[in-house]
Amino acid sequence: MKLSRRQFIGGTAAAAAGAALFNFNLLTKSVTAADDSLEEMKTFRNVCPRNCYDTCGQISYVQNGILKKVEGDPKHGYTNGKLCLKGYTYTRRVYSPDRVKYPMKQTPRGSGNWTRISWDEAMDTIAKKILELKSRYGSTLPICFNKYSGNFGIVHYGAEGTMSSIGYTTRALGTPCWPAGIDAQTYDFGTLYSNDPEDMVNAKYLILWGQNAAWTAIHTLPFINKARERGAKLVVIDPVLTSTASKADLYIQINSSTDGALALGMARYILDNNWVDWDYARNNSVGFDEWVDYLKTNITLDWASEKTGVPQDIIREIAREYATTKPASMWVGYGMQRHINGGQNVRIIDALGVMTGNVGKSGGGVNYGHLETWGFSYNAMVNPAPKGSKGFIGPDGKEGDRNINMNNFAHDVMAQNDPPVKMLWLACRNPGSQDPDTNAIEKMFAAMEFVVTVDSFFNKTVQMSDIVLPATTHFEDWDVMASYWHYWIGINQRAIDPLYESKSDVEIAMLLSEKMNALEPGSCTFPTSGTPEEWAAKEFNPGIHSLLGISDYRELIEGPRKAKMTPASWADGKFRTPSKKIEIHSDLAEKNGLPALPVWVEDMKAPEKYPIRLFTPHPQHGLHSQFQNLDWMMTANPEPKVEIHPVLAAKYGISEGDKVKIYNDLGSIIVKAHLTRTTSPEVIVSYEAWYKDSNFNVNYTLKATPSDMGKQATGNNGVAFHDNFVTIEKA
Amino acid sequence: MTKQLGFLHNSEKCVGCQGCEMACKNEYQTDAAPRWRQVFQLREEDYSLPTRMFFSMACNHCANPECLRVCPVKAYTKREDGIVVHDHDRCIGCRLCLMACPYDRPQFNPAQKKVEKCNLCYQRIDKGEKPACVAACIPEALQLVEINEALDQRMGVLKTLPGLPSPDITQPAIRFIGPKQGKQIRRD
Amino acid sequence: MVQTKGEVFLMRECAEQRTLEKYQAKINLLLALSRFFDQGGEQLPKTLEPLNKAAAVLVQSEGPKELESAVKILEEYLNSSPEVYQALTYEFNRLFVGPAAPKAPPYESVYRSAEGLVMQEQTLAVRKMYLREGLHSQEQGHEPDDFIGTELEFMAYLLSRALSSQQEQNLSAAQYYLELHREFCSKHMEQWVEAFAQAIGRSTDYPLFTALSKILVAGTQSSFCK
Amino acid sequence: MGTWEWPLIVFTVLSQISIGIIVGLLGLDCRNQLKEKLFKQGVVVSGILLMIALLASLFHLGHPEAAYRAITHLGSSWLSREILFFILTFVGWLYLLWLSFHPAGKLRSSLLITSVLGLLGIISSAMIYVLPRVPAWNNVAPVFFFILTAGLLGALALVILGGKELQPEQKKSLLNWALGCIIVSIFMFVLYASTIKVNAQGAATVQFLLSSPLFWLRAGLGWLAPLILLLIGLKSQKVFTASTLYLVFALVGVGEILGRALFYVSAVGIHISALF
Repeated sequence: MKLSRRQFIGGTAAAAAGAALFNFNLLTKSVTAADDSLEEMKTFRNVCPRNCYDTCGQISYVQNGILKKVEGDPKHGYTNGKLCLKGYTYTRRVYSPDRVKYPMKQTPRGSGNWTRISWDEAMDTIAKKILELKSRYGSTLPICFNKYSGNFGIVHYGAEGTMSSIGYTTRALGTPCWPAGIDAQTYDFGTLYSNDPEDMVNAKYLILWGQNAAWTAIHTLPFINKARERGAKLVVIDPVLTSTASKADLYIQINSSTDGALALGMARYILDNNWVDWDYARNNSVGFDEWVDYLKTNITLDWASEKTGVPQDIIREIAREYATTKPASMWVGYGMQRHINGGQNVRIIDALGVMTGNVGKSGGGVNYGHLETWGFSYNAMVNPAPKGSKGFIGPDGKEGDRNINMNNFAHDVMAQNDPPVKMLWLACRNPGSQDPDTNAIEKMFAAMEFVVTVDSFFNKTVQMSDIVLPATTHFEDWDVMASYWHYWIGINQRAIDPLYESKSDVEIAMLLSEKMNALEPGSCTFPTSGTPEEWAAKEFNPGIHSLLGISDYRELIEGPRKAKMTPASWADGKFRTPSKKIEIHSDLAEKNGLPALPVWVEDMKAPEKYPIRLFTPHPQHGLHSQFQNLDWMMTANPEPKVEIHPVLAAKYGISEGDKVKIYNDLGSIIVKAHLTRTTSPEVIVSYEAWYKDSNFNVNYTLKATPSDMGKQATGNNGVAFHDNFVTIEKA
Repeated sequence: MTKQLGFLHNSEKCVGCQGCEMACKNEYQTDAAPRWRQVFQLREEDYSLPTRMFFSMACNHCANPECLRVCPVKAYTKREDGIVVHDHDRCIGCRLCLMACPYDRPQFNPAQKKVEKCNLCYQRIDKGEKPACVAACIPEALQLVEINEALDQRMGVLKTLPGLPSPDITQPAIRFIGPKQGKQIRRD
Repeated sequence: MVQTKGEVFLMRECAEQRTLEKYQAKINLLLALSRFFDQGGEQLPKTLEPLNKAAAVLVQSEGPKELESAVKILEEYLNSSPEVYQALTYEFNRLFVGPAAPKAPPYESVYRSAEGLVMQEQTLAVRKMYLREGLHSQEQGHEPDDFIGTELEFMAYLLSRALSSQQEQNLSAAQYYLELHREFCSKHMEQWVEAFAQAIGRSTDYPLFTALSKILVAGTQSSFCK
Repeated sequence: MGTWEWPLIVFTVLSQISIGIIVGLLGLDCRNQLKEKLFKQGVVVSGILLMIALLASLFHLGHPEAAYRAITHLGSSWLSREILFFILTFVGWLYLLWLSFHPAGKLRSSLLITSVLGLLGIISSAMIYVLPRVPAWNNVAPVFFFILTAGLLGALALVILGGKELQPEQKKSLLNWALGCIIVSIFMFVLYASTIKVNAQGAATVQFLLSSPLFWLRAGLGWLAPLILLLIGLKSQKVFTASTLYLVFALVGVGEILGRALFYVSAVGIHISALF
């Protein structure tokens, strides 16, 4: 075993005299001849692994082992050699002095008293805790794992693999962001599967439904712009006049959570004028006529206009244009499904697309996202549980992990008692700032016996941990990334050495496995060998090879590849529902306690005490709790604010720049006011983010209210992030 | 001077993403504080409808650069192609150019106690490449152009936008295509 | 070549045995400081004593008055209780290590640009100077080369080479190493050690660390042969 | 709004007193034979002030060690010209200093040359601020203000330095001169305020000044009080006591320093008005 520098020092007396005797601890004689010239600039291929539509191809520029700058990869046909503002700040992330550098231990948790420990000691402590819990409770179920989207690289599923290799554990299951929409499309089409975004250039008419591409998927804009240059009209429907909405030919400031009502109104008008593509709808779907009856008996333009706040003539205008301008594309954003009726609203919009025959067409589609290019081996994720592992007996009688709801994490962790959850392992995840009801999260963390967090920065979650393990950035790792939006896949090379003692999730898993097996042979099944590149290579399989038209992953080093798929999803008409057709009438939905048809479901009404809706959408300068803490971002966007409509502000005596207290029974936040008519009079907007040296967190007032769907495909319903009601006062 | 290079900013296309601003920082790995290029949001009250509209501005490489005129150490020079180059080595940090520029584009670097600004990526331009900000602009709202009569006669090309200082002061080498407002169905 | 002549003069001065001792004291102090930072807060019980000794010797031979109190403070901490050492460890990590953003990151490049980063041009410049002597950081690529501990060790190395060359009567070699030492000091250590010390002073209430920062600044001056 | 530019405040005010003294010496010399002792005193004090002023100006620079380069853009930079003229003035002063120890006949012409150079220096100082970007400064006002400071404080400084060396009518003419400067200053300010008000930035400057207690302090202490003291004193034909003279000098000095500070602080430049 190679001695680490620290161990080496420990056993060496510090004495120094002449050169011959000089005792180096940190420096060492170079074997090669001294060459102090600047190396040639080297480039590497990387892929931004963040939870983002665009998953950009990147070129990193490295000189003398130091990352000098990051550019877009011109060989990437969707991101086209350009990055977003976040992508250009990566040097600040990699080389920030704030990075978590070494494994560290906090005693007691939350005290801020940290000791630096070796990887060996960290693994020893963790392994012993795992084994102790296992012997105390007879299973590893007291260990709860929560990982989500901090890094979507496929090799990072080694974090899941870490858990599966120690036995059956408690798992935070679900996805917070988009599950209601996923289920909606699953009920309707069998899964989520959207057109190639590059295909949007072929659209003659475009509706962006609660989608702020300018901030969250900016590389789609050139394709939208191209369509517009060719004459397409852009309509944006959103309660907030976003940057994207500001560019639209028509912006509709709809009442929050009433998108389904607008789509129903449109559908009724399309029906009345017989602009329905009866052939497509009847040949490809089940239950269409049933829904038509529903429209005829239940929906009027009056009602739709009343519900949505959109004048009838506008509903008529967009209905006519959408139905008669072919092909017409709709893009459903994740914001609009974060409601208690969000999934249902997406189902109605899906039906609108089916009704007009826009599904399965190039330049059309009801686009939401896809996972068609994610057919990797997940080699690092799938490990058998050690022999004799005791698991949780699920409702189907099978033994396995105990799944709890990621979207009501604090509550669900606390609710377990057979056995209780005693230890948390967090990777790629910062519930301390991102989960609903921050106060409940804090209490839950306090109740744990042991918390391990793998991260690169000292965020709220690390603050509440016993042990933090330093995570590599994507420039320090091999990996492969796919997108849930475009069709490209790229390899991520190791461009620089991992800084300090940071390690990837797989390397951590290997170390843990070694330690656990030393302490108790057979207690962990995770492999203990493999270079980072080998781990990445193992994610490739014949399916991925043929999808990309390659025979070896190394071909991706020449440039990212686009999956060989048709530009229009569902063009073959082979839907993946039980009936193999579009299910306007979904028995599955009905079985799950939801309406079988895309009918109107009431939105959540504001309680009297808390009449204002607080929107906490994705920020421009960060991605969840990433990026905003970097110094360049702090210059570009130094502090959070809340956008308030001047009319609402006047009602509460608030002026520009005032500090505003936003609160409800769950908690409160204080933030600076910005008066703007870009928001609606009953909606205030504050963008979620984790700022450096700030306790700002929009989730203190957010109740973990589930959205209506998500359980079917993702295991749990989503969070109705946008059904968050508060009141305000001048602070 | 044989020509005048400059920027054409299309506010109709710009979504205020600040990619240009960060691409600039990325190219030169600048310190945090100085913003050679900055994206500004136009004030809502200057337009009939509230919208998020932006323009992006770096040094305007003016035809009459005030910075160059007032600088006591000749740190500023104007190249044949009109680029106003600031020589960081010559600068003594007197900050007179900061007082003189109506656009606040020379930026003081508090760590180095010197001024710095956009040099229009002249090294890139000399190699036939686009400036980093232009190359990074996803909606293609920012372009490198030659400022001349022909450009000024093009439809929709403006010399200024509401909220900007009069171009008469320095004759900035920037032109705009104004923001376009779509139809808005509002509830307020 | 005035400076070179000056150095020759210095060498003559230093040739006296008394001055050679000073050399050794200085080297010992630099090494002790290097170990102090490198081995971390957890090893303070081990690194504090050599540091205190080295500093005391230097103070005795060279006698900067303001350092005497700093050395005394160090001495007072020598036989601290485990609890005190524990608290010092936490403080050490809060100042220099993390996991929260350290108050005084121990890397040169962080101080030489506003809100600086690690692995910047200074890091590379330091790496080049190591290379000129056929050395490199054992953790090159992982740990920034301009880590305070590494820079201190390099300074100690240069002085020890100068000293041994001197003892071998190789005056030109001794002069070379002295000059390199001075160059490294003026181009690097002196460029940031004050700012680093100030960051420490600003961020801690523990006299140990303020005392340490004073010793660090005094111990890293290029002029040591008065 | 501008910022508190202490190095510039010290530099401009002190250099202006310094040159005011030289000009005053010239004036005295033209009227009557200048006494050797007063000449020597005046020259020494003027030189000390000039040196402090030049030293203070360095503190404004990010890199004072490279200040010598500031003279390299005489073609268009008033700052370069200012430095040149101040260096020349300093050379003139050196000659005056030599003269004060080795009396010779060229006194008046030397004073005249140094005065002209000094005044050109002051004008250059002022011209630095004549920036199209700052409407409040983009006019002749800075030149007037700076010269008035020199005249006012120079004259008063000479009265104090001269003490008993001065003949009563010399003293009186110096005090009359100071009084005139105060009256012109007030008049100039009113004119200035009313002309710059025409544009938004100028109006903001005026608005800032009129609503600033510091401005009223400046007007009261630096203009009104000395004005009354001087008027009463000159009218009553009585000899000013030394303490009254010191008081007047102190009041005017504080007034000018405050005035200069306000000059910088109240400057409103043309900016981009947008959200950042």
